Amino acid sequence: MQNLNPMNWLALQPEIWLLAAICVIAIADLFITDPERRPTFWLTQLAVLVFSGMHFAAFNGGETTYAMGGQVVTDPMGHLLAFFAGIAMLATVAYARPTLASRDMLKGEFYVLALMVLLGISVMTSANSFLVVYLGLELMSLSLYALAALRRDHAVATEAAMKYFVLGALASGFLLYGLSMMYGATGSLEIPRVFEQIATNPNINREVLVFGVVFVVAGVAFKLGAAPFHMWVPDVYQGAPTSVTLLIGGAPKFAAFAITIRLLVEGMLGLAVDWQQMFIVLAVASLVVGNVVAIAQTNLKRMLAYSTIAQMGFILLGMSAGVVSGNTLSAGNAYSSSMFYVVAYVLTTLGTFGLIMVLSRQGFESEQIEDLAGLGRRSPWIAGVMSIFMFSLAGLPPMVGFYAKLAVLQAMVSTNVEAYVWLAVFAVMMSLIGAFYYLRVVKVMYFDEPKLAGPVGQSTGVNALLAVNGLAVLVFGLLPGGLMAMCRDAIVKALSS
Amino acid sequence: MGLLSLAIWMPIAFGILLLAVGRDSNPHLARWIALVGAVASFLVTIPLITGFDAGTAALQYQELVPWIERFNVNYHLGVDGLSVWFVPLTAFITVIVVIAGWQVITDRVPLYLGAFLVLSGLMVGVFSAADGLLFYVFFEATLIPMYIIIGVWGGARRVYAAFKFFLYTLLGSLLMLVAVVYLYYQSGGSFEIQDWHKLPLTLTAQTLLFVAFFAAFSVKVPMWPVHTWLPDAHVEAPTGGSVVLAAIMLKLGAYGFLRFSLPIAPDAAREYAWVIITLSLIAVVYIGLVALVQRDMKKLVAYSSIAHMGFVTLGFFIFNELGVTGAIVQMISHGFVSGAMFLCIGVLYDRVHSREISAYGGVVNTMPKFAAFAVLFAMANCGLPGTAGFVGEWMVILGAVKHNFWVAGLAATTLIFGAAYTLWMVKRVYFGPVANDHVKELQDIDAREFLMLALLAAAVLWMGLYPKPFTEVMDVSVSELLKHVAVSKLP
Amino acid sequence: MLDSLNQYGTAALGPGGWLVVWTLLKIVVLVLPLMGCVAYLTLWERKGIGFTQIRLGPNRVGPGGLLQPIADAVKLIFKEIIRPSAASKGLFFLGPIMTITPALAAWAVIPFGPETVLANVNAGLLLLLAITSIEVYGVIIAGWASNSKYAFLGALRASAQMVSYEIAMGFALVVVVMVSGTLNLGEIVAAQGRGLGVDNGANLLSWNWLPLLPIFFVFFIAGLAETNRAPFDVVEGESEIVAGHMIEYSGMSFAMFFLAEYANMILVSTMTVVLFLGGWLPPFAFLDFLPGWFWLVAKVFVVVTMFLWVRATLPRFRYDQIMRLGWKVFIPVTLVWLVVIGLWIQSPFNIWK
Amino acid sequence: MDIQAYLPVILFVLVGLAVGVAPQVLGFIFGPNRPDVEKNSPYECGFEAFEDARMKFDVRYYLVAILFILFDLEIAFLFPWAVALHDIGATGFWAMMLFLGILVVGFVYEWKKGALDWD
Amino acid sequence: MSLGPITLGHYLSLGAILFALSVIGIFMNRRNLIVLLMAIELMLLAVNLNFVAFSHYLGDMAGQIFVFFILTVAAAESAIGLAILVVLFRNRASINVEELDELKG
Repeated sequence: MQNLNPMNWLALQPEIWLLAAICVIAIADLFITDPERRPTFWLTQLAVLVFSGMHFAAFNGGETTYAMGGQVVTDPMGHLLAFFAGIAMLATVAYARPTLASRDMLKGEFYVLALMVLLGISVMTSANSFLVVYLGLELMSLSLYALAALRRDHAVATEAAMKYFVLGALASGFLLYGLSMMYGATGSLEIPRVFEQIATNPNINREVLVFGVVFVVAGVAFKLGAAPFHMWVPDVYQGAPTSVTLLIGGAPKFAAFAITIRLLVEGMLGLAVDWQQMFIVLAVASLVVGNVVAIAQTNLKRMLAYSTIAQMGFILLGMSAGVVSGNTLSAGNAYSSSMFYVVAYVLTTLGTFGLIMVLSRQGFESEQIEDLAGLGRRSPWIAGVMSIFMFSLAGLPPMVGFYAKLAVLQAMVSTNVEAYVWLAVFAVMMSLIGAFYYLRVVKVMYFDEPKLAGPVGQSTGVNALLAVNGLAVLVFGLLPGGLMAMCRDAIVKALSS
Repeated sequence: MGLLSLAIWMPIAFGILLLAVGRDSNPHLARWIALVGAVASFLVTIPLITGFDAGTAALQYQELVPWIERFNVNYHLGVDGLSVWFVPLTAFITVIVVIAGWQVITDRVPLYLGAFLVLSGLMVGVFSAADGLLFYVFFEATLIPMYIIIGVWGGARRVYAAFKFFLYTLLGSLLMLVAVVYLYYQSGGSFEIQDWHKLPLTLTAQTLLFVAFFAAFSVKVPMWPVHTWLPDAHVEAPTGGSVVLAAIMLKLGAYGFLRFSLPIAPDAAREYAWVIITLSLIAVVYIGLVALVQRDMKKLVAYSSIAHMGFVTLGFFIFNELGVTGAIVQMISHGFVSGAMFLCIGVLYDRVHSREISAYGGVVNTMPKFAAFAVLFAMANCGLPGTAGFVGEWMVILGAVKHNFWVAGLAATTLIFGAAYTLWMVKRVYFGPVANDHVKELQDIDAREFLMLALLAAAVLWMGLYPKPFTEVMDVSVSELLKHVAVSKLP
Repeated sequence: MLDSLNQYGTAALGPGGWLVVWTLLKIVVLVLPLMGCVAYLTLWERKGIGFTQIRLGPNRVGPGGLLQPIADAVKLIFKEIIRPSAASKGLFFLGPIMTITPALAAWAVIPFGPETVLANVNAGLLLLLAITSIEVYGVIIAGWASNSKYAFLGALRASAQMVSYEIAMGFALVVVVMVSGTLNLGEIVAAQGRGLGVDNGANLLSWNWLPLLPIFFVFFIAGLAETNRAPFDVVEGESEIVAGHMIEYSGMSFAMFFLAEYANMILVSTMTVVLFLGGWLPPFAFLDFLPGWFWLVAKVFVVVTMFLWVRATLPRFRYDQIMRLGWKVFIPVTLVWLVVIGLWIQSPFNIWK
Repeated sequence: MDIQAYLPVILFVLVGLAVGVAPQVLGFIFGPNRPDVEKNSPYECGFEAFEDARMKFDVRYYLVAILFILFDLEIAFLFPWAVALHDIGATGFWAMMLFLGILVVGFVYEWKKGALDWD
Repeated sequence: MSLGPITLGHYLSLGAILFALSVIGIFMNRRNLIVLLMAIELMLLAVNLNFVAFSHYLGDMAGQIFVFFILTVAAAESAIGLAILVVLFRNRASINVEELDELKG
């Protein structure tokens, strides 16, 4: 019972607010008659905005506190990730609205489930126990499964939802199995105690630990969508309605990163040697598979899915450079580079999928790469923004994607281990292949003649958001310092606590 | 805001302004904005030369602002004798390009001119960056506008050419990125190029770094055998694109050798100089021969560019003052001359829509003024004394003689080949009887074309007759560089 | 006598073996009367409904029809068991077994007196809930295996109805557990033997039914629905789907369903008594000279008779009415009462300390 | 935990199975066995049975099943709480009220959505 | 014949076997989606077995609490799985795994 006492509800203010908001919105939506669901939309945005604001304020506070009897930790890293996730959700929901309206998907459920996804993410970012990680993960995943099937009359979408569900559940199973092994070996579900046990207990059964860590890594890799656990990514990205693809490809990446940090770094840093090797294998596989297969794609969403796999490879590379030859000094460096990469990636991904939605119309999805033909002529603004995104994903300066790659490369080279340097060379070579298919998109937009006539675009609001998103990619590219410092700050504080 | 910043950001700002306010329906506005921007940007660069202190090898006009504190990256600008001339050269060529595209480009004018202005600013940035990462950022960023320029306004195989251009150059520069990061780490967290110069490195490290930088810069120069993107890019690019490509972009690679390869990895540079020299000679001789058999004028000039750039790299790696100075002068002069050559081809192409040599003949009869310019530039291209082309080539050959007679001998063949392919082309295109109806109907150049050709001609002649302003600013820097390279950096 | 028997058995079979045999004996001792009760419950039902409708009911076999159940049993044994050609054979016979087994096995945890219980387990209530939940499988299997449309529809309806009311029942049980603070059925009864009512001799006022009155009703009605008794017997509604999941069954196989239904009725009645009506406790202090089992049996008899009374009185509900009652009335009612009881326990007026 | 206390339960299950099996076996032994096609065909209002009986059925049955699973698990959470209610004090009580509150939100939601309607 | 007491190893082995079975069930199953859902449930049960065994062995209640939550989540998961299945069936009139092939590349 002694654990029940320090509940520290205040530390969970944002989550409680969000939960309350979900309840209110879910019920309120039932009584809203507006066919466009404007009140729901604005309430959702308000909820997310307040949520993000709370997290940002807490991040600035910079304190690390424990709540719920040590089940939950609120530290700057968690706040920052949750804040980013909130911003991503804000953009996602805003992008999605016009598209949903024209696809008969404009239901309150979309908003409520999106909020639940955000809540799940937020729970994960502040998890301090395996149990909380799992609950957050499932809250997010289950909501995403449901969202993927939101378009009920669409055979492809439901097929994608089914695949997502089965493989996602499989991933959870793997993760859980691994966690059960960790629990058995260390005797605790609380992450700091697991860490302590691994570090200090000489009698600990290392076979069980390593066995467990294999499954944990596999589960995390599934969730991240790293090869060879990537099978769901292309199908889901392509099959799900674009608005949902955006939800899947955006904010949840922060959560995947968060649980990687929480489980593997905060919990199992003592096993870093083991899981880093796995990460390297995963990263190499992801880079190869993602980049090579993406070339052959004609569907834009599918191509972006493979590109995501490749990008995950980079994130994993950054994570794998944390502890090399027993030296943990570079860990903060490595993990913050990965974190920055995630931020940069999500920022860009939001834009690309948002843009696909802007281009689509009733009965026309604009999913094929060819559908972008001549966009540079039809709508120079949108084409320009898309080019920025593509160049950013390709890792070209001065877009933010470049600095992300730079940070990861820097982390790898600074291990001062030859193998890592060669790995860095390999990674940049792979990103060359990547550049090819990103360039192809730009080519189609600018070099090809339009197949469809007339200007494109939806409401001015979404276009403005798109412009802001593109500018953000550019501005964070020109001035990445602040963002990088934030990530670094967050990771260092998370590691030191 | 310092002069250099102004030189970088002014064209970029004008470019963005163009992209933002330009309408395809009102190209004239775009043209005037571009012209104003280009001229203003050029004017800004003039004080750089006039105020330059030739007595020191240190960086001048320095600006230092912290940029990414997390990685200790600074927005650090500065030029020395090696780089100072390229800044006005870039701005000048941009003015020419804007004028050249005045009537020719009618499709998506704001995008076209905007891309050139942005490109100009980025290239100035490459020449003036004193921070390794800043250099890289500018270096890479130039790919984007050039890709667009080739791909949108290029010829029939523009897509192929644009991709080839992009991926070839990206391949090299990505390796360079790893090298840059490696240097950052080795230097204990500094991206200052100056710090890297002083950094002791083992021979293995130097070799690997040298290879990485070589990969980046040799593609850009381009050296044989990684030159194959260049003919494609030149042939397919619009005239303005070709001009900028030949006049400035190739110099980025050569400049990289000066700034990175030589001073950072001097031991490796000396060790592997023979490789570069060999490749350069192959470029000079073999590519010269290849140029001879070209039937496409643009291709011919493209190959001639490769040969001339081979001269530049040759000059760098014979490690004497004459060679290096000559090579830099060659870079500048080639900027004027090759740009002018492409412009001439552009003038013809706009009228006849063919670049085949065989489609012309006796142009001098219908376009006397134009032919006069063209012949002048052709002379400069084959290095006739009194033109810009002569100075650099002659200095490099002299330097090479000091290094090794046979190298010099082979290098000197460029004079023969250059004369052969250039003059043969001139003969077939401009002289002789009027070949066909197209040529018969040609109109001579108008005031606009006259203006830009005249500007270039003036530059070519000035540099040929009075090269001192060009050479004197770089003397101290070059000798400082050579002194630095001569000292081993092995720990 | 029992002690000497025990000693002899332990000597003959070893402690483990004897324990098994002894337990089996106890089970048989429990099951046989139970079967008798079931048999005579059918008679009592027919008689009782007869009285309600002012007619005699069975009165030919034996004195006053007392041997009627025996006759029915004999008849059923000699009836042909039809094996429909379209059915899945194995499952077809598994269905009745799955129905009767839980109906009997649940008795293992029912207490008949303070210590008189076969398995005195802590999680008795949970076990009861678990075992009775299995029953729905029997129905489903029977409906599916028959491969007949009526059977299939009946099985669907039955299972949907049973699970729906199981929720209400579950909530009701939670409320009982809240006030008792234990899952052990014996302790739940014991807990009802304390309080203001007992102190004043009126034991029955201390039983759970009074403070949990709405829950009591919910539980009883949910019990009706769980056993598919009228008025919740649309699952076998002969006017629509003839006999639901049992339509293809005949002879002894059919008798199993029948048996299970009545065994369940008694079981639910017993649960009602144990949970709400004080189990073996006498209603008034001055009546405690009568043994506990008497009170238990008497109360169960009363409750079972109420089952019959309801059947004789009420018309059958429509299916949508049944579902509406389960989801839209019972669940809210139980939820509200759960909160009320919770608050009550938190308040200073807590009577269950 | 005394695992032996569960022995009677297991035995009772076995007895229950026996009670289920034995009468059916008896029925087979003593009952006649004279099958014919008509007798063994599915019972269907005197018509020949057409199409398979295992047909599509109303999706609301699924809905009920799903809702049942969810509610039943909530009840599973309530049981341990109810047992310990007297010990865990106000904190425990209000925590569960929070839980129930969320449950009620879900309940209201499905009610309004018509998931509980049958016509 | 004495099998000895049931140890932690036995539970873990059983858990591992169940887990392996469910993974095989997910990857090898080419016919029926329902089987897929069942395999997923089986997988979670294998994990539960592990947790309970460890919990008992360690004398720590946390593992059993975890199991409680896994059960809940599993229920929610199967609810969503079934819902998606129904929607899929309505669109495709099939729950054959092999026929889920519209998304490829």
